[in-house]
Amino acid sequence: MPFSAQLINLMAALLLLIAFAMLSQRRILSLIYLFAWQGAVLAANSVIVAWSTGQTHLYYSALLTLALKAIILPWILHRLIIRLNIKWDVETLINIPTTMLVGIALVVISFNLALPVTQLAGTITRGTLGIAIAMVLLSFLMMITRRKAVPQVIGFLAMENGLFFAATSTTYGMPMVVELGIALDVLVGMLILGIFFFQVREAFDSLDLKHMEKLREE
Amino acid sequence: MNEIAFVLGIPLFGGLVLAFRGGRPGAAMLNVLFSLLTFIAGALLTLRVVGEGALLAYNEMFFVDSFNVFLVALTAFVSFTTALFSRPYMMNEHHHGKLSARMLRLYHSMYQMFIFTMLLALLTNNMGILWVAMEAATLTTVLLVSLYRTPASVEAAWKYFILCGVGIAQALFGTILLYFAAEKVLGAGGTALLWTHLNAVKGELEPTVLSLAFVFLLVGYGTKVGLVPLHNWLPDAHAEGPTPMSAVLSGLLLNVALYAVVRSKVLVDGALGTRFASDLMMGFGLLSVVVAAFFLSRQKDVKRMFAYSSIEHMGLMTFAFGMGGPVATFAGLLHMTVHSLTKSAIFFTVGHAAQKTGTQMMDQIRGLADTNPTIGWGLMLGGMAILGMPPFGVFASEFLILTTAMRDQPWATPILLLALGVAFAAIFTRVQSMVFGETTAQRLPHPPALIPVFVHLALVLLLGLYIPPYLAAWYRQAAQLIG
Amino acid sequence: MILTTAPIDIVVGVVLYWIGIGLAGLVRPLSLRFISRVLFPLGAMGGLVLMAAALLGIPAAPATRVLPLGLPDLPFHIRLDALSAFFIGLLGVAVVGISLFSTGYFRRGQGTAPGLLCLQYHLFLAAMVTVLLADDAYLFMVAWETMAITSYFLVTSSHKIPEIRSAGFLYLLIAHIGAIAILLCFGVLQGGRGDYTFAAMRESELSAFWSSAAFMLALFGFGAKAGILPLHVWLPEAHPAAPSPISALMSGVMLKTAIYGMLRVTFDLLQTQLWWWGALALALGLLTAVFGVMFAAVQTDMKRLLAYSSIENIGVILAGIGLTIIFHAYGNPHLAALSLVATLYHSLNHACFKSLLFLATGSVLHATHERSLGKLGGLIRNMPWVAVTALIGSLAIAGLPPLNGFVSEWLLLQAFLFSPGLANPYLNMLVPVAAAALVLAAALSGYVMVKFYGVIFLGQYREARLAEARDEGPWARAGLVWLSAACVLLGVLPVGVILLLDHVTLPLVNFAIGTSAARTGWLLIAPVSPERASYGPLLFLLGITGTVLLTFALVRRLYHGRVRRGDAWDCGFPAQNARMQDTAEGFGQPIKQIFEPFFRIRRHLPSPFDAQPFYSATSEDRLWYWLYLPVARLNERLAAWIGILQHGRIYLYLLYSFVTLLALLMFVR
Amino acid sequence: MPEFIEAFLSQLAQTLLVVTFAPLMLGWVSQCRAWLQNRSGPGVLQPYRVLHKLFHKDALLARNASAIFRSAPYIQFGCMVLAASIVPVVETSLAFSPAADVIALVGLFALARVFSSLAAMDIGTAFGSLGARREMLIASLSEPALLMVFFTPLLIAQSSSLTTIVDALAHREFAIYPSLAFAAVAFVMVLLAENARIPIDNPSTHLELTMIHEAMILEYSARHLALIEWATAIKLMLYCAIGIALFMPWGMVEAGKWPMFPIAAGILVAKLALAGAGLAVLETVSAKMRIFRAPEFLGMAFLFAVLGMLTRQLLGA
Repeated sequence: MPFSAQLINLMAALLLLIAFAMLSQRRILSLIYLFAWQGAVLAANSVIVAWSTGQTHLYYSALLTLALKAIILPWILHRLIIRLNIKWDVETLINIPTTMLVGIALVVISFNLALPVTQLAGTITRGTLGIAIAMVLLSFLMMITRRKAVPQVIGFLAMENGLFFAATSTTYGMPMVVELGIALDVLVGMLILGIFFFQVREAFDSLDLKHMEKLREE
Repeated sequence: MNEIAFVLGIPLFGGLVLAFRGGRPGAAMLNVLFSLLTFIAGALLTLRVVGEGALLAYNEMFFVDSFNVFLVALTAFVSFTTALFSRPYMMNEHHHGKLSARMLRLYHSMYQMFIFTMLLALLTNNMGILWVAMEAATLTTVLLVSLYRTPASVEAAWKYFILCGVGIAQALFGTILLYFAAEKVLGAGGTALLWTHLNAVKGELEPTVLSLAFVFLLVGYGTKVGLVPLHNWLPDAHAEGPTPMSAVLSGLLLNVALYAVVRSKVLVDGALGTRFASDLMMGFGLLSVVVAAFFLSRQKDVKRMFAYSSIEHMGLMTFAFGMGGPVATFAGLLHMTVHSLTKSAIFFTVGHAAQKTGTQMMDQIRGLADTNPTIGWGLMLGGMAILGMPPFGVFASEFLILTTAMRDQPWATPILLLALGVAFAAIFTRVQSMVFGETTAQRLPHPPALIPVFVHLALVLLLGLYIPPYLAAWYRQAAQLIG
Repeated sequence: MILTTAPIDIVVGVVLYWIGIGLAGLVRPLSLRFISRVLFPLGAMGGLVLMAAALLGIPAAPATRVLPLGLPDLPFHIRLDALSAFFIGLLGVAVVGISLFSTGYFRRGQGTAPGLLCLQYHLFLAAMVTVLLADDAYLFMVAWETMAITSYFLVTSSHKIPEIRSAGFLYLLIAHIGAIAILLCFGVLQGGRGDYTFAAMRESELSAFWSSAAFMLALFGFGAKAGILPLHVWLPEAHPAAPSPISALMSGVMLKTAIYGMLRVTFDLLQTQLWWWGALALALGLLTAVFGVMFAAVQTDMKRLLAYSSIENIGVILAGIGLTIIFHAYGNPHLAALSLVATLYHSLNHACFKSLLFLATGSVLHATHERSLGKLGGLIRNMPWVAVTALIGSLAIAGLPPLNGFVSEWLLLQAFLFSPGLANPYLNMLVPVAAAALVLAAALSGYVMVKFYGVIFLGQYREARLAEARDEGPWARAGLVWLSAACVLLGVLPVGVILLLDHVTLPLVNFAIGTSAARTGWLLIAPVSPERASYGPLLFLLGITGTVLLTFALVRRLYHGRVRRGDAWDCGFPAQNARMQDTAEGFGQPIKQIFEPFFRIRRHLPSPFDAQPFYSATSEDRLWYWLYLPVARLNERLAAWIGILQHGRIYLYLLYSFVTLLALLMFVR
Repeated sequence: MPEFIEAFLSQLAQTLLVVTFAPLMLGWVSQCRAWLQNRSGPGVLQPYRVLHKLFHKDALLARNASAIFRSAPYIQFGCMVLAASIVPVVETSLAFSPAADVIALVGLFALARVFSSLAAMDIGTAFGSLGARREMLIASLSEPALLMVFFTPLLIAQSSSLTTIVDALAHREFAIYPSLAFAAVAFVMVLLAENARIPIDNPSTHLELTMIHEAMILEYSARHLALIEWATAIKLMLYCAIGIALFMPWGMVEAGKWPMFPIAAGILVAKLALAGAGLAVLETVSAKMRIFRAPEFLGMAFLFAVLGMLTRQLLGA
């Protein structure tokens, strides 16, 4: 296995680790840091892929990722939680060990799912698809188990990261137009979420999702 | 070609203009004007495509065939009529003090942007851009759902945002997988996500990857279509947002999302050569129809009820497209058209009815036929049309779907019919009690614009009795494309 | 010109004409004068034209047309054959009377604006004709449901009354469920070939199972419209709710379209008939008939009473269809044709007398504003026109000779009585017993009609204000007289109709009885042979009138004619007053007591210490409690159960997506 | 003599016969009853005297009596006269018989009954409508039974025309029909019910709460009452004649055999006398039932008739 592939696998493993770390993290602030780190690793991964395959457009992509996901979004989030004054612990719906066990099961499932596909892949990064699916599913799990708005959003963003990882490592990145479009969407989405946090707090005096269970069938 | 630029450019420009001027008194009229221009551009584009056949433009970025051009025309038309309706509606809301000028600015700007995103999703040839536009459509509407800033509306918007965001993320994964498969055939770079290219080589795409991709795409776009069990955002968002928004969400956005699913299905079918995608779609469609029908009988909020009805109808269309074949696909397309027209007409009447009575709770809305016969009869006829009563067009498409199902999927027919019966009982009893009886309504400060309602219903009636040959030919072509 | 045009084109013309009249109503929607004095009489003329077209169309060969409307692959096909022409004629006869009557009826603005009523009314007529013309499943369904919608609007025209709203809803719901069954029936009939024209359905070869499925679906679907047990519940609700001309149209004509549909599917579209369909239809029909008449006997609302009586008559007609199927399946075309003729004849008769009676109740309602039998009485003195025509209708519906009701019952009984000889020993023994059930229904309907007529028109005024009731105006009289004349003529001169019906029965059951029935001349009908049985209604009428007049003349001539008027004797009881007459409830009491198990009776009995003793008893339909409420509850429970899905918690919603995704991913593997 | 005129004359003669002698039959039954009850009795001609008296009285009408009330007696009487021309009493060549078969005959009786019920309701007294509803109830229960009774001979003769049935039963080769025995029992029960005899009704009572037929005609007087009474007598006679025609038709004159007429008439008188006496015996030994026992009674009649029909089908006899 070439060195670059080994590096990419390392990055993938790191990302998986971070995903698990996020799943088990109770503190919002730490979640944001982990999220920033995830962005950084993603950017690094893009650089490695670009360097090893000679896909130059991935450098731009890496730059974009670093700017958006490792710096801007965490910064916005950080500002928000300071403005909103919510630094306390996040309560999970299911206790952390159970969540971790479910997470491991998900990893097994995603590896198995990716197996037939990876055997077809011609890229050097074929092992990473399983990890990408696992990241998506783990973020999904995180969103399900969090009862506060901010962690749920972080879960959402982490899911986006997983997708981005899938895009870069399995296909050397999407076409640039698409890539830009996605980035724009994520940014706008984040801005809107920011507005939302204020709206939610204004309406409910809290960012706890348990207040938002009014709309239902009696 | 220029038509495409106009179709996309006008709403985009409109959105920008209204972002600055949207709160002024004339903004609503401006909104109508932009929508009208878009509609004219869309009509010209349609004429051109009908005349000259499929069209690739701007470096293959945009692709117009008979499938999407009819959706473009429909989208442009309904957005225009909705803008017409929204003018007095929003003025009344403003008058009642529910909305400030700032809110109106946001509303008008986002309305145009929303139209833009939908048209972009329809016109683009790039599956990636399609995704981007779909996501953008969510983003433009999410703040509109929480426009009233009530706790309920914020909650609805939050759910809308998170659920659709997560859903659409799955669609992105599906798109990546699609790209992953296409790249091996078409090579890396720009063309591998272009639908025309994908369609040309769909037989060579890797089946395993595509089936995996389709699952993600279906779950992703299916969330926006409102397929059960991914539908939970839909009733909340419809009920809590301003009514013109509900009208376009139900009438247009769901269609566009289904359009995305169908586009994906064409590729997957070509690659797999099995009924995998069809079976999935049929399963989801059937489940949606049945579950939505039972949901209907527990509703108290009028907009919420019609939101569930949208789920039911989207389920029916999904089922039809899943079934495939020229007749079912034709019926699916027809159903898209008539459902959009009817459902938006219903929301128009419902909006005014709710304004007149000051509530969306159906047990407090009574006797609309009496004080305002046009609203009342509009709602009554719209309700009948949406329930599939002939001679309205919804019946025509349901007839085709059901009769095809009897031939191809006989097992599904009794289930569908049972669900339609339950839905009928649920909706009709409520519509009747709203339209008839002693009245509770008051006068509105701004007279409602009900021409759109009757224009829509007249079109739907026409389609039930007579489908013009060129329209039929057009649907047939589209059905052929979809397969 | 009318003679050179093909009947089918005339009929299409009338459809368009009616649609046009309906739309004309919107020109001046609030002008009662314009609508009732101009448009309704014009509409009645359409009925006359239809009658002419039917007379031309019944003997003519079937004509078809394809209209440039409809679905792209399935344009509207229409066809006029003898069966549809017969029913169109039936519609024409009834519509002339009803439209003329309506001219006077909608004189006060109630609920819906008159222009809208006019539109709905004429669209309803047009839809009914279209149902009869339709030759493909799509047009049939479109017309069928349009008929349901328009009649629904007409039923709910005074929609401010909650009972009327719920009646309308129940009606439309059952109609819609029936329509779903009919649609399924067509789906089965096309036999997997995807061609939904009736012509293609006639060609398709179905297995016994699928044929039976189609028949059962048709029985259910059309039965829902016709009011066959247990789908009859809407009828007694909707008929009283509707304005009287509408009740007349619905009961007299619309129910017949369901009969038409049943005949069309069973004898035309299906190629084979199995005997047990007939046995089922027969049993169901007789059950419906006896049930209907029993409930009619205990009603206290005059229109409800008539509605239940319609259920009875539909039951009789269904029994006739069942008998026809049995004979046809066992290869006895002669008797099949006989019972089919009886069925069709009874449909025609019912259209006349039931419309007539509903119109008469309309007059009473207008004159007194009272529907409850308990508050009517003695109206024969104020409303002679209505009373005489209603008497004719009542006698006809009670199946008394020499009026029309008797002719069809006589024909049907003939078919029943000669049933032995079938290849099935069980049927051989049971069919004659079934005849007894038919007679029971007929006899009880006599009971019902004595009650109906006696309580409304005879006796003393039960309320003082009834003395102010006024008779109908000339337009309404014309309508009433038209329909009573039809009752008498159909009763006295049946041979002509039976000869015409040959053209209907011949294609359906391959036999025609008319020539043999008329062999003995136009005075007598002898459906099988003169030795077996014959009936001469005209002779009968002459005989009765002759003897009555003779007796009268003799009595007059031989004895003095002195008459004194005084108080009623009443066994010498002096304090006799109007409240001591039998009420409608009292009149029904024996039936209630004898057939108690069939009713769900709730009584409120006063206690011995009541200062103001109060008694009430309501008889309800057990089927509500056995069938409808459980279904409604099941629906509610399912909805509640499914409602749990939407419980408001976002993490659970996410979980749904998650689980769906995982499940599908597993499925891919 | 052309056949038609012959038939017409025979028809006329027979009808007049029935109409004239019907009150005699009624008188005979009353006389028999009197004898059986150890009374001396008014004599068989008493009904004629009553009719004569009634026809000479002034009619007294209630103030609110309508045309229906006044015409009903004529209609009833007319119906009965017409019925008398349908039922073969002495011989079977009747001009009018093709115009009506047994079903039409039942219809004719029903017509008369409906008019009498309507007339009873016309004055608006408590008793009138009570009688009307009871009468209609009994009738609607007895009609199915009557039809089933007719069914057995009808099956044997393969015809529903009374003259044909009589011809078939009386003039073909002799055969024993056990099925007819059942039918006959049922017929007698129906006869009792339809003619307002004990145990269903009591023609001689005026105890208000138990009466049926009498309650309906309480308000009638003079010639109207006379016509009604007369019609009642004709009806009883006709029922007896129908019973004779169906169950003991022997001795009836075949079409065209005029010389046999006196003999046939003699046999008929004997049979009617026997029937009247039998009726009197039946009425003497039984007691009147409560009205709500009547359904049981008529149900029994129906059952017997069905048994007869089944016997016919099973045994072919």
